Amino acid sequence: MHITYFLGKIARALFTMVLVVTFVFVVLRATGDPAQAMLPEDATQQDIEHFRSMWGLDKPLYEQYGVYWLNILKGNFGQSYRDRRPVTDIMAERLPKTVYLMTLSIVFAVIIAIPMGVKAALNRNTFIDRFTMGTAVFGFSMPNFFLGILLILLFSVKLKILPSSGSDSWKHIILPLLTTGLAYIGSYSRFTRSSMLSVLNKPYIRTAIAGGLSRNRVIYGHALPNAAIPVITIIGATVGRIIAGSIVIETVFAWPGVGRLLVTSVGARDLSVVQAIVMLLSITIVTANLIVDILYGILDPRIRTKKGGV
Amino acid sequence: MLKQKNAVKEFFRKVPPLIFIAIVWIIAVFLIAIFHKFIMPQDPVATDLVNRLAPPSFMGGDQGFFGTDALGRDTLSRLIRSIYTSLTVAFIGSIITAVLGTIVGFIAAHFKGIVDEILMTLVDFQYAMPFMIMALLVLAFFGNNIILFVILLGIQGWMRFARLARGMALSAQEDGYAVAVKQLGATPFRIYARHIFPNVSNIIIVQFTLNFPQKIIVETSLSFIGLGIQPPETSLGSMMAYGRGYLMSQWWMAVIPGIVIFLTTLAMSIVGDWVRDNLDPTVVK
Amino acid sequence: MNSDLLTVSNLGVDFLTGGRTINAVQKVDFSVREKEVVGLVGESGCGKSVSCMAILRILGETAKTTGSIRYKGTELLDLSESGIRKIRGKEIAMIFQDPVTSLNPVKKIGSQLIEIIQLHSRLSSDSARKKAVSLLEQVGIANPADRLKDYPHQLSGGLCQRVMIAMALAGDPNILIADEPTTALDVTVQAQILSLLKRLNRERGMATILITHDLGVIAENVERVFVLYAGLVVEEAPVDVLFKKPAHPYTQGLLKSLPRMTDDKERPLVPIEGVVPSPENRPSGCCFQPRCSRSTEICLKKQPLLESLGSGDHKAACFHAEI
Amino acid sequence: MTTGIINLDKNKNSSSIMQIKDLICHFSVKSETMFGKKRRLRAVDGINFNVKKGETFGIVGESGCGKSTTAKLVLNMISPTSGEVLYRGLEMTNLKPAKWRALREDMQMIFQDPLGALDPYMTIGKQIKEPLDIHKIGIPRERREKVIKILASVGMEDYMYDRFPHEISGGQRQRAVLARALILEPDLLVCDEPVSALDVSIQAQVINLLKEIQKDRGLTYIFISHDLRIIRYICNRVAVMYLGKIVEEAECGELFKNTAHPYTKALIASIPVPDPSFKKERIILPGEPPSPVNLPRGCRFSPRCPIAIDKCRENEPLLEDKGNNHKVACYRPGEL
Amino acid sequence: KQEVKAETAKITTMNVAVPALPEPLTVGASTTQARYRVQYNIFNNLIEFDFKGTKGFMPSLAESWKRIDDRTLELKLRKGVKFHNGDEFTAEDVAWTFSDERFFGEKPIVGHTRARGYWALFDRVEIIDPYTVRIISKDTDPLAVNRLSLPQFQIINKRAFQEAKSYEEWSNNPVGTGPFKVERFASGDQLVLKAHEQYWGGKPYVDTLIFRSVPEESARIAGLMAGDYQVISNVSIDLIPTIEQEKNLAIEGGPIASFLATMFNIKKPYMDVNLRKAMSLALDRELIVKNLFAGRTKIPNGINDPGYADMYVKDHPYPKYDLAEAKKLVKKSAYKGEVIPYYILNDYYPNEVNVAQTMVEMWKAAGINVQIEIKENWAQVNADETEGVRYFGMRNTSNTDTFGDPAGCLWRTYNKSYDPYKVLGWRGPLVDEFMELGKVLDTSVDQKERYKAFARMLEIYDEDPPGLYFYMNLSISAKQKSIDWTAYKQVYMYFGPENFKQ
Ligand SMILES: Nc1ncnc2c1ncn2[C@@H]1O[C@H](COP(=O)(O)OP(=O)(O)OP(=O)(O)O)[C@@H](O)[C@H]1O
Ligand SMILES: Nc1ncnc2c1ncn2[C@@H]1O[C@H](COP(=O)(O)OP(=O)(O)OP(=O)(O)O)[C@@H](O)[C@H]1O
Ligand SMILES: [Mg+2]
Ligand SMILES: [Mg+2]
Repeated sequence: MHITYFLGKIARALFTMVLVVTFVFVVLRATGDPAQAMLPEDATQQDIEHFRSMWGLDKPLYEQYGVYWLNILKGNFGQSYRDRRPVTDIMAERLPKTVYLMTLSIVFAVIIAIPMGVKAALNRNTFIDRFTMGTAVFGFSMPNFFLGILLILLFSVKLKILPSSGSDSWKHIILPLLTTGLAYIGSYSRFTRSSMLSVLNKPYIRTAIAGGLSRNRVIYGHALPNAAIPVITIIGATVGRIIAGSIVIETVFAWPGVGRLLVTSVGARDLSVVQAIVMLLSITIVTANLIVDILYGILDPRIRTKKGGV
Repeated sequence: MLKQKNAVKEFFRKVPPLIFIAIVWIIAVFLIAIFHKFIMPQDPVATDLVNRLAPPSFMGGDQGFFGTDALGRDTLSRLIRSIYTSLTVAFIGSIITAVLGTIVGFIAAHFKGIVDEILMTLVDFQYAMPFMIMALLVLAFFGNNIILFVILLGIQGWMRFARLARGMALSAQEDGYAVAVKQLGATPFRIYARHIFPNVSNIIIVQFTLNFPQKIIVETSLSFIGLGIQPPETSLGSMMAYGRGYLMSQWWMAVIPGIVIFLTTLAMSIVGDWVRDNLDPTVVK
Repeated sequence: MNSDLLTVSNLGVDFLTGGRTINAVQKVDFSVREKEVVGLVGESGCGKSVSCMAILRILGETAKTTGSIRYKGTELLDLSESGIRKIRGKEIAMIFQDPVTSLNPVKKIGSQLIEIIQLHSRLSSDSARKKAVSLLEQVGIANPADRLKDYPHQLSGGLCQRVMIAMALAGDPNILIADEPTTALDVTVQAQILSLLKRLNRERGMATILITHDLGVIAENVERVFVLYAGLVVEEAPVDVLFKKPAHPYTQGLLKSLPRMTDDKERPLVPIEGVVPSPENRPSGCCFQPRCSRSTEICLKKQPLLESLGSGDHKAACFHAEI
Repeated sequence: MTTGIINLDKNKNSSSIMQIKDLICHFSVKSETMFGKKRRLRAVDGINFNVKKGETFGIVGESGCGKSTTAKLVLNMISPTSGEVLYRGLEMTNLKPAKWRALREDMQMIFQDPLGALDPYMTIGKQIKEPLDIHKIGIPRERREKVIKILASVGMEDYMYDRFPHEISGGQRQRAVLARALILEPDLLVCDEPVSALDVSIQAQVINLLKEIQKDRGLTYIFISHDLRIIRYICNRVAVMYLGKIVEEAECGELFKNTAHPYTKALIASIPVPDPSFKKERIILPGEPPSPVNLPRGCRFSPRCPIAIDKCRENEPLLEDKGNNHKVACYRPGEL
Repeated sequence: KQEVKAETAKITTMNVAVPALPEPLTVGASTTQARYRVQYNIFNNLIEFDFKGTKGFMPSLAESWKRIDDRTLELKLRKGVKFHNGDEFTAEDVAWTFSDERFFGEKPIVGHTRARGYWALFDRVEIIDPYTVRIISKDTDPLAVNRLSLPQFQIINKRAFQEAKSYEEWSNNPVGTGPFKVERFASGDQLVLKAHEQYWGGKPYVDTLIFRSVPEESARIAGLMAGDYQVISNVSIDLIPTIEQEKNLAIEGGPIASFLATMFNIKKPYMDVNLRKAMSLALDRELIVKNLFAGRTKIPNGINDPGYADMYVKDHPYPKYDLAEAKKLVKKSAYKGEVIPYYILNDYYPNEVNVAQTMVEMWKAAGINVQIEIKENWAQVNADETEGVRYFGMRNTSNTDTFGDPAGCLWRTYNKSYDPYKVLGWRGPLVDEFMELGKVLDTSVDQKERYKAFARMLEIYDEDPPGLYFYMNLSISAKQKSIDWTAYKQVYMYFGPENFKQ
C-alpha cells in the first residue's frame, strides 16, 4: 500500500469533511434564524436581539464561520441553544447509544446475511434463492417504522416478552436490532449472492475444483474471499451511515441516540448540535471508507499495488 | 418489421415466468399511474366524516373496496392516486439522477485532471453527506414543495451513476471501440453521445431499476419524519406513515400501501437482476 | 492395441442455458495410452475444452454429458461426487489456457500449491512446503522458496503457467490435460513451456493431452492427433501421418491455410472458405459439407462416422477421405 | 487524399511516407513498494525508421516490447516524450485537435481485437458509414451506397449492413473493421496485430484480403505482429523490437536468411513448424523478458542472451547498418 | 383476578411516556408543552390555580395575599417549606425568582424574556420580612394574582442558582420546592425524579417518577398495553377506542383551555370582511367535533370560556353553520376564487392536519379555494413576505387561556403588538374600538366594566373577524386503570400527593 496514496486519501477526506461542514453551515445560517425557531412565536424584537447577541448570531456570516472553525480547533464544538449544554457533553451521552445499536445490528446482519447469500448463490433459481430474495427485498422495502411497530405489537403487546421502547436494559435492544438488522440483511445477502455468482464463474474456481478440492473448501476457501470485496464495500457504506440510518429506528423505539437528536436539532435550528453531528457523520463515513480501502488491500493483494478504491 | 415481431416472440419465449409476472406487475402499476384519473372510483380528497375508518369490503365494510381513511376518503382512490404520485416522483427523480450522474461521470472521465478531481470530490461530498440529512436540511430549511422534493430525490444516488459512468467511460477510452472511433476523427461529443452512452446505457438501466424503488423507499422515510408529500396530496409513503398509527385498529391502512411498495420493489429488483444477468454487454452471444 | 489409459467414446455435451440447448460436443471419441502425448486440435469453439472438462466433470450444472469416459476401466460419468474428486488432481490433472486468471488472485501461490499437495498426500505442512519448493524447481522457477510468498499478479504469465503445472503435478497424476497452455504466452516463453511439458512427459512418464489450435505445436509435440470440427472428431492419426497424408478435407484445408516459413511469399494462402457453423445451426448431414469442395449428395444427408483408413491408426470421418 | 486544412506536398520526399526520428515514449507508473515514487516505464525508447510509400513495414516482438505504443505514436494517438513523427514531411506531434482529426482521412488503424474495436450497439453498416459522416464526405443519401461497395470489396454481402457485431463471425468483424478504415481511402494503414485473434483458416482469408487491397490501392502498411510466419509472409521490411528498442531491421528476405541478432534468431527458432519431420535447432531463451521499468544495464537482451559477453552487459550496442540495408544492434551479430 | 392484583400491588416507580421532554429543565426558558407537562412536579407557584376543579386561585407557597393598592399585592409566605436541597424557602428566593438579573432585566440570564409578555406591568418585589413580600406593578394590574399562577413564575432556589457553575449547569439540574426532585435528566431520553420526602404537601406516593421521551405514539400505546408505562400522554382521538377496549386501561383528559384558531392575512386584497365571515359560516364545526373528535371537545361561543366565572359572556352566540349564507357572502365579497394558502404546522395541535383537510373540503363547497401548506416551524410560517404582505392567506394558531381571564387570552393575543394588528392588516374603526376596550381589561379593577368591555370585544371579533376559532384544543392521556391519577384541564401532568394516591 502506498503511504502517499493513503495520505492523499486522508487529505481528500479532510477536505470533503470541511466541504460538508461548510455546506451545512451555509444552509443552516442562510435559511433560518435560530432565534425565530427557538423563541416562541410572540417573542419580542428585544428578545430576539438578545438571543442573537448571546449566541453571536448578529455577527456577519464569515465571522461566525471563522469563529466556528477556530473553536473547533480548540476542541470546542459550541453549545446547544436548546439544551444549554456543551455539544460535546450531549454527544458523549447520545453517541454511544447509536454506536451500540448500529454496530450490533450490522454484526447481527453480517452473521445472518453472508451464509444466506452464499446459500442463495449456490442454489440459484431454487426456492432458497427466491426466499432469500424475497426476504431481502422485504427487508429493505418495508420502512423501518412499519417493521418496528409490527415487531413491538408482536413481541411487546401480544407476547409480552420484550419491552416496547427505551434503552434501559439489554432486552431493549432486541427489537430495534431486529428491525435494522432485517433491512441490512436484505442488502448484504443480495450483495453476497451476486458477488458469489460472479466469482463462481471465474477460472480459478475451476482450477480449484479440477485440483480435487471439496465443495466446501472451494466455496469458503476460494470463492468467498474473492466475493468478499463488494460485500465489504456495502458493509462499509452502512457503517458509514450508522447515524443517518438510525434516525427512524431511534424515533420509533425511543432510542436516545444521535439520529433522533439530529432530527430534533434540525427542527429547532440547534446549529452547533447539527453541525457537530454532521461533522461526526462525515468523519464516520470517511473513516469507514478508509477502513474499507485498507481491508481491500488486505483481502485483495492486487489492490495493494494498483490505484485501488471503488 | 418481421424481425421485430420475432424479437418480441423470442423475448416472451426466453423470459422465465417469474420475470414475466414481475414485468406484468410493473406495467400494471405504471398503467394505473398513467390512467389514474380515469380509474379512481372517487375523488381522492373528498372527505366524508360520517363514513370514516370503514374497513375494506372483503372485511365487511360497505365504503368501497379498501374502505375509507380517517377523513372518510376512499382508500382505493387514494391508493391509486398514491401510486401515481409515488411513481411520478420516483420516476422523474430517477431520470434526474441518471442524467445528472452520467453527465458528471462523462465530464470527469473526459477532462480528467483537475476537473476529474473536483467532480470526484463532489462525489465524495455526496457520499459523506447522507441523503436523509441532506433532505432534512434542505426541506426543513427551504420549505417543502413538490418541485424541490423531486429535485431532491433526483440528487439521491447520483454519485453512483457518476462513478459508474466515469469508470465505463475511462475504460472505453483506454481501448476498444472508443479509441477506434476516435482515430477515425470523431469529436469527443460524438464519441460520448453515439458510442459510449449507448454502451453504458445498459448498466445505467440496471442501476436505474435499482435506484427507482429506492426512491419510493426514501420518499416513505421522508414521510415518516414529516417531510414527504404534503396532504391532501398523497403518496404510498405518506399513506404508510399516516396509517402506522392505526396499525392496532385499522391495520389495513398501512398494510395495503405497504404491500404495493413491497411488490413493486420486488418486481423491480427481480427485473433489474434479470436485466443485469442477461444484458451484460461483455457477454455478447 | 497398446493399453488405453483413458477412453472417451461417444461423448456428447449439451448446455442448457436460458431455455435453449447448445450442443457443444456432438460425438467425440479419443483415447490416451500410457505415457503417450496426444493432441486435440481444431478451431476455436469446436469443443476441445469442453470435451476435456467433461472428463473431470467440471462443466457445472448447466452441462449434460452423455457417452462414456473410462479411466483404467472405471466409468467416470458414473462415479459419485466424492469418487470423481479422488480422480481430480490425483489421477488426472488439468491446466488451463489463461494461467493468470486461473490462479486465485487473493491467495499466495505457496498456499494454493500446498493446499493441493496436502489434499493428495498426508504430508505435514513442513514437508508439504518442501515438496512445493521442489515442484517449483522442477518446473524451472528460480528461487522457488521466495516465489511461494508471491501472489499470482506478481508473476508473469509464463511463471503463472509454471505454477499451474506445478499444481497439476502435486498429485502425481497419470494424465495431464493441458488446455491451450501457451496461447496466452509470448513466443519465446511458449517454447520454454512446451519443452518443459515434453521433459515432464519424458521424465515422469505422464500421459498428456495437449489441446491447441496451433498445428505447429501439434507437429512438434505430440504422438497422436485428434482433429475436431464442430464438436466432432473428424480425423485421428499419428502425427507424421496426419501432416504427410491428411485425409479429411478440413484437415487438409487447415494445413493449406497456414503461412509457412518455407513457403513462397507470392503464393496466396489458401483459406477454407466460409465459417465454422455455430452449435445452434449446424448444417444437415456432414458438418463440414457447406465449406467442402468435395461434397456430394450423401454428404448433405448423413454425418459420416469416424472410420479406419487402411492402417488402423489413421481414421477419418469423411465419405471422400483421401487415402 | 488531402484535406483543405493541411497542404501536404505529396511529391516531396516521395519515397518515404512516414519518418520516425528518435521517438521516445515513457510512461510514469506507480512503484510497487510502499515508499517508492513514480517510476518511468520506457515503452518506446528511441526508435528510428522510415516507411516507404506502398510498402509493408513489419514490426515484430514480444508482448510489451512497445509495438502498440509505436503504432499509436505513429498515428499520433498519444504524444511522444520526445522525437519526431513526420508524415510526408509534416511534423505530426503537437497538431491541433481539428487538424489532427482532419488528418485521419489519410491514415487509419485497425486493431488486434475486432470485436473490441466495434461498437456492440451499432450496426456494421452504420459503423462503416460513420467516417463519412464524421468527415462529411459525399451527400448523406449516397453514403450508404458507398458502404455497400466497400463491403463488397472486403468480401461481405450487403445484408451485413444491418447486422450487429456480435451477429457476425470473427473474420467478418475484422473485414468490417478493415472496410471502415478503407472507406476514407487512406494512404497509410497501421495494422496492430490484425489477425492474432483469428483462427488459422480465417487468418488466411484476412491476410489474403489485405494483400489484395494493397495491390489494388497502393496502400502503405505498417504491420505489427508477434508471429514471424505472418510477418515474413506479408512484409517488405521488418523491424524487430525488444523492450522499446529496435534491435534489428532489414528487408524481409535478408532478415530471415542472414539473421544477425540473437534475439531474432531465438524468435525464429521458437516458431513451431507444422511439419513433424522438420528438425530444427532449438534455442530456448532462459528467463522471462524483464520489465520496461527495470531495464538491465548494457544491452537490454544481455540477461537472456546465450552469447552475451561482458561488453554486452556494460554498454548498449547501437543500431548500425551492416550493409545490405541490414541494421542490427549487437556486438556479436550472426554469431549464434 | 389479575385486575384485583393490579389494584392492590403498589408501585414504587411510575413510568410516564410523553412525546418529548423539555430542554433544558429549568423554569421560564421556553413555553413549550413539553416543559409544562413535567414542570409542576418540580416547582411550585406562589398562588396556584385549580386545574382540576372550580376552586379558582388557591394558596400554594403563599398562604394568603391581599391587595394593598391598585399596584401592590402583599403575600404571606408559607413557613417550613423545604427546597430539594434542604434550604428553607424564604422571601429571598421569591425576590431572586423575580429579579431583573435573572428574568426581567434587559439581558436576563435565562436568555430571553418570554415572561415579560405575560407580565408587562411587573415592576419589582419588595421584601417586608422573610415571610412577607410585596409585588409591585407599574400600573394598575387587576390580574397580578392570576399571573402568579403561571408556570413561568414558579419559584426557584436562590442559593442553588447562584452556586451553580453556570446557568447551563443549573438549568439541567434545578432546585425547587415541588414534590419531586431531579435525579437524572437526559433530555432525549428520560427525566428521572425522586420523591421529595420533605415536600410541604406531604410525601409523594411513589419513590421514583420517570418521564420517558417516546415520540412515536404507537410505541407509547404499545408500552402502555405491555405494562411498560403507567401513564402516557398525547393519545390521538382515533386510538381512544383501541385503548378503551383493553380492560385494564383508561382514558384521561379532554378539552383544555385553549382555542384552536386561525389568523387571516387581511392585507390580501380578496380577504374582505364578507369572505372572512363566509369562511366561518361554511364550517360545520359540529360535524368535525362529532366525527374527528368523537365528541370529546366542545365548540366555544367566542374566545370565551366558562372558566372565566363572572367574566364569562354566557349569551354570546355560538358560531353558525349556514352554507347558503356563506355562498351568498362569497358572492358579495371581493373574492374571485383565488387560491388561499393555508399554512399549518404538522399536527402541532392534535388532529390538526386532518381537521384542516376536512375544512378545505367544506370551504370548497362554499366556493372558497383553500390550499394547505404544511410548514415545519413558526419561523417558516411567518418568514415569507413580499412588500410587507405575508404569503399565507390564513395560518393556524391557538389562543391559549393562560389564567382564567379574557385578558390572558382574547386580549393577550389580539392586542396591538400581536400579528393581526401589527402585520396582517386588521384595522378600521371597529378595531380601534377593540383596542380601547382592551385597555379596560388590563387596567380596570371594576369587574362589571371589564365584563362589558369583553362582551363588546367578542362582538367586534365576530363582526370584523381577524381570524376563525373552531373548537377547544384537547389533551388526551391514557393510564393503567389501577392508577389513581387524573388529568388536569391543561397539558400539565402532576403526580404530587394531591393528585396521585395509592
Ligand atoms: N458453459 C457453457 N454454456 C454454454 N455453451 C458453452 C459453455 N461452454 C462452452 N460452450 C460452447 O461450447 C462450444 C465449444 O466450446 P469449447 O470451449 O470447448 O471450444 P474450444 O474448442 O475449446 O475453443 P477455444 O479454442 O476458443 O478455446 C462453443 O460453441 C461454446 O460457445
Ligand atoms: N498508457 C500507458 N500507461 C502506462 N504504461 C503503458 C501504457 N501503455 C502501454 N504501457 C506499457 O508500455 C509497454 C509497451 O506496451 P505496448 O502495448 O506498446 O506493447 P506491445 O508490444 O503492443 O505488447 P502486446 O503484444 O502485448 O500488445 C508495456 O509494458 C505496457 O504495459
Ligand atoms: Mg478452449
Ligand atoms: Mg499491442
